[in-house]
Amino acid sequence: MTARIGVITFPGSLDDRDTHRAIRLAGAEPVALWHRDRDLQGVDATVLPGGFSYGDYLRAGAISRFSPVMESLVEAARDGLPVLGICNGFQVLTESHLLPGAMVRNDHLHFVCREQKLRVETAATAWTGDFTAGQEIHIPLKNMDGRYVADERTLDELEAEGRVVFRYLDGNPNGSLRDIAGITNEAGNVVGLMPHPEHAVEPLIGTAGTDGLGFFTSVLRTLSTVGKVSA
Amino acid sequence: MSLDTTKHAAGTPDTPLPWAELGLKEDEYGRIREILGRRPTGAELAMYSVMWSEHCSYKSSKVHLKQFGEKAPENTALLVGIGENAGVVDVGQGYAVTFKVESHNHPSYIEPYQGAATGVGGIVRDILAMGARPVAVMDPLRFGAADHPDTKRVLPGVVAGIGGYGNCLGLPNIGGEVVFDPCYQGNPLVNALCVGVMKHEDIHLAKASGTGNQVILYGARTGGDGIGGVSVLASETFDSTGPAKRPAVQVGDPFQEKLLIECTLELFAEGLVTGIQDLGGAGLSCATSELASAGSGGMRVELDRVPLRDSSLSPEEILMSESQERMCAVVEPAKVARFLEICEKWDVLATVIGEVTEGDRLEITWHGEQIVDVPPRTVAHEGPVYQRPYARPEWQDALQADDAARLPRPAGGEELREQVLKLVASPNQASKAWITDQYDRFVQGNTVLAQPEDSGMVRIDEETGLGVAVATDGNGRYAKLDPYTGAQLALAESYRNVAATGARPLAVTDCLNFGSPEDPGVMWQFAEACRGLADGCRELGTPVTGGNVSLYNQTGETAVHPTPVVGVLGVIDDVARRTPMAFAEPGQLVYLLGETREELGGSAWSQVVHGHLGGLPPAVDLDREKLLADILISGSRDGMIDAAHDLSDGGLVQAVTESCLKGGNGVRLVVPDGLDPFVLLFSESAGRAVVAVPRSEELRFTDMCGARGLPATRIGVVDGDAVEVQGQFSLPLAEVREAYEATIPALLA
Amino acid sequence: MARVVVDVMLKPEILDPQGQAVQRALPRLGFGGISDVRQGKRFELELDGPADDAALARIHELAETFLANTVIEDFTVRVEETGAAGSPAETVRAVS
Amino acid sequence: MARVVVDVMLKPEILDPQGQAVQRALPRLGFGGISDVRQGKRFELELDGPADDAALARIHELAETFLANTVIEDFTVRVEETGAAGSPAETVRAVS
Ligand SMILES: Nc1ncnc2c1ncn2[C@@H]1O[C@H](COP(=O)(O)OP(=O)(O)O)[C@@H](O)[C@H]1O
Ligand SMILES: [Mg+2]
Repeated sequence: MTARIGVITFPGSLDDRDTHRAIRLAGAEPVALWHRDRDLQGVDATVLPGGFSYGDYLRAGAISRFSPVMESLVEAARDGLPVLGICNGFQVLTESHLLPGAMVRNDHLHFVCREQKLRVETAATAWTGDFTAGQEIHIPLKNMDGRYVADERTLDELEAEGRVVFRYLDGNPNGSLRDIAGITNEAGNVVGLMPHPEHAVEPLIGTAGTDGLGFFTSVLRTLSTVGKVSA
Repeated sequence: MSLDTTKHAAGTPDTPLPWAELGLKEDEYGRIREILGRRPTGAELAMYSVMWSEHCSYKSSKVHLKQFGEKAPENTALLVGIGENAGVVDVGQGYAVTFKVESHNHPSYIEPYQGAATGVGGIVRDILAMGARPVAVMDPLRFGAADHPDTKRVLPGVVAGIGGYGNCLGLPNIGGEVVFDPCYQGNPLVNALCVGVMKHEDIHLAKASGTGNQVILYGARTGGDGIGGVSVLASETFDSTGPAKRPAVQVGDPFQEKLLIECTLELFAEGLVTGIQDLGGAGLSCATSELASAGSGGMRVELDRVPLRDSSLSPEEILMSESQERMCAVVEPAKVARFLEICEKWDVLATVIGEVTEGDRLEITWHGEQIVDVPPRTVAHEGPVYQRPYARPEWQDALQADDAARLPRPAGGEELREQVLKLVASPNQASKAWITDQYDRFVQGNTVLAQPEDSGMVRIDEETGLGVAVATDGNGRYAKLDPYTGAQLALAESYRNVAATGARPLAVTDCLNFGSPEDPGVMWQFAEACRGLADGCRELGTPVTGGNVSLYNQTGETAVHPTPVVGVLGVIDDVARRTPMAFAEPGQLVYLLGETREELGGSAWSQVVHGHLGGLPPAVDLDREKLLADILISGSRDGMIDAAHDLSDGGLVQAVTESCLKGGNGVRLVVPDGLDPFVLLFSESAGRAVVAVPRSEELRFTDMCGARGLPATRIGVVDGDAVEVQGQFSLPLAEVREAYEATIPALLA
Repeated sequence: MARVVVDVMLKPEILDPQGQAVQRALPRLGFGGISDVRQGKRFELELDGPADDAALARIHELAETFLANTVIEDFTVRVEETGAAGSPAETVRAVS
Repeated sequence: MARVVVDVMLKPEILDPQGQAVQRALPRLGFGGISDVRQGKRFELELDGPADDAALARIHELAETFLANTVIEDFTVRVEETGAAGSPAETVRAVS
């Protein structure tokens, strides 16, 4: 059975269709989830895609967090469902307190779009198993509110527990504390990051490489090892 | 004040109306009375005045724009031509593409962020109204001097607005232009282009037909913003003082527009839409009269049903409001319920405001009383037409006689080197990454090429790799020296840019930015540019499918340079064959295609080194452009070239430098016999490109060029980490990069 | 009918680039003597009913769960006398 | 040492997409009884000297030329007693 991976569409989600494509290219079946539906349709994992849900008005992710679908998702995530939040999806995850800290305006106050070099800090999450710790990858970055902040204690804790998943290399694009590009929860099933793996899955499109595919193949491997689906 | 109904108007012929304040001329007002057989009501006057404004009626430009249709080349690809919201072109495999460029110049000067943002919003709705999914935007921009303090106010705001709106809509920005010139100081040019894709059967037109069909207004509520924006902002100069009761600037809501896009595409997909029109300039006045005018019947609208943001608005104001993010659809009665359901799904407010009637009148009521009863064609399509006087300006001869060939030239290699550095570091030639990095170019996952490539390219079919490429170009300096040639040079450059990436140019859109049409000199520039563009399009076989005219671009008595901006759209069967600009492989051979003549009039060199503008612009040879395009396309298709970059402002040295920096490789150039190194590097002769040819393909490539009669000169090899011109100078790549990349951030950050 | 204002500011320890950008621009604009600038958000809520204790408690909750993200922001809630003369704030209606 | 607050709000007739988005979300969050929400900006300026008439006049000018865009926004300038007890505003320092 192929894995079924949900992609939530909020009003103002932009990269949902791209995420469907990435999931397909990785060999899984994308399942469209609608913000108003509580039903997660029995998916094996879920992606919260990038975009400007609710226009990023108030704060990025602040309004989406109260969607009916998020109630089910928060519960499922606590029960171990693999969840990946990309950019706006990451912002929704912090607003929902599934991940600690918060995302604020880039320190230079501009939207930034560029190819970004990252270091994968840990392979021990549901979404990074196909990488090796220390591996350097290229993933497009595009955001306005990408600066990750949290208090010192939280940051220390994240580092001590190996929960910083990605760090920016060759220049911090937004002033993120400790160059953090992505983090995970204690259980390692929920991962959020600012860069966009779904835009690095085809050689011709977006960035030159296909480093983004690893996120989606990783979760398939995770699912097969827990026996949810066959690889 | 009591309601000015049609009945009341008929009984009070002598009531004075503020037609002059609304920008109408006496004879125009007379014509309205003649059409109606009575004085207009206040609401009717509001409609006529906005719809007969320069911006909506094209009254000064119409007689010249006609040529685009009259001289249009036979082109079987053209599915919908000029006159609709945007033209539609067949790109094969059942796909059609629609694209158009528009201006938002004056609002962007007053409120840079919102002016530019709503410019993007407006053009996107135009494309959407054709039935297409918008897939990319571009933004040709022009500002005053780069170091002028006001540029630091206007430019960052405009760029943030374009990014803020476009990024939030999920439309990749795949190219544009940034030009600085003091002539745009008080009047920046903010043009925005949108491209959309659909299947042939999805084409929708703006017309209301089918008696009993319902008229549905959906999207944002109507507020008091932008009232009179059309006439005051787009048609008059800034010093005109009118009653500014309501703000003429609008605030955009990109989130609402994103919902409008998804909602509208779902409505199309379910076949719920008979006719559709976006609300842009002139708001409901425009949408209702154009829908009714193009359709077979009449239309009745109950204006009091329009959902308002501000309940104090008068019917006149509702008709003129330019509130953003609204659309108007004509829907069969049986489909209304489903229509409203889909709107509800997307949180989009939708209201039935009227219906298509049997007659041929547009009737509008306000709480049951009739306030408008007009023949819609007279509002929408039969506005005034002016034959404005035009005359070649007296100064034109002197300007052309002031030949750039007389300017002092660099004395040797060392001075040449200095001038090259100065050129690539000049604001117009320097890297625009500080600007373009504020735009999302990845969203939708189909972007094959984006800035700084010669043209933007998006894939439109994942299975086959079918894609389209678009470039926009314009050079106000050339057009100032000779508007006819200048317009053709803009066309030629844009055409060449598309071909350089391997796509076959198909069709044209244009935005004509000029000064006041009441100035005969400006009118001559406009007439010449139209003639040049129409002639050029005929020769190249690329019809103009639509565009936009922006007049009154001037500060006081001084007009901006005549600035025709031309967008060319091309098609490529498989985007895997696209040609990028980067010199990526050391050892590849660098060929210069085309002929280099001594042409420095209007050049970047004359501007940067001498602050000079005079002489004649480069000569145009459109047959040569076609041949060059053929070679570039064949070279890409058959794998003979690995990189290509067109030559335009800044000449060869600029192009080669950009290809080196992009690829991270140097180049060793040898000046061909008989050519002066200075001319080789800085001349701006048209019809040229540089290409990188793998050694294994050299023979095949040169044979092809030889057989087709295109001059191809081997001028060097990709190698090392410097731009080296043998016997002249060598510039380390790191030094050039620093010069090229530091300028714009230093000015704006 | 009452107006309640909720002011939301970044916590002092969080970098406020917007405020800093304003502050950096001041000398260029010829404004000296301003040692710090912070930029936050102001929400004006129009209530259907009176701004009594119950209403204010609800708005406090709204601010805490929604209008502010208390991981990074502080907020204040206060009632504003609308239209009252002698209001301490001078409302400027700029003419454009 | 004084604190001056500049509040900048969109003019009433100008669309406020942010305020509207907040308002539309309220019923879903279970907050009724709020008929309108507008969102604006709040600037807190710390002065080196006292907030005397001269200083306020300068800040007024700053607000007019820089902090607000008077084409679409109105602003108010007022002095805030810092640290003064009995301030009408209740400052909430949320614990995260
Ligand atoms: N405002 C802009 N928005 C997006 N892309 C831009 C903008 N200005 C310039 N570019 C891009 O930068 C590159 C260089 O621009 P330009 O030198 O004008 O190109 P060309 O001379 O080939 O027309 C092109 O890819 C162009 O599309
Ligand atoms: Mg080019």
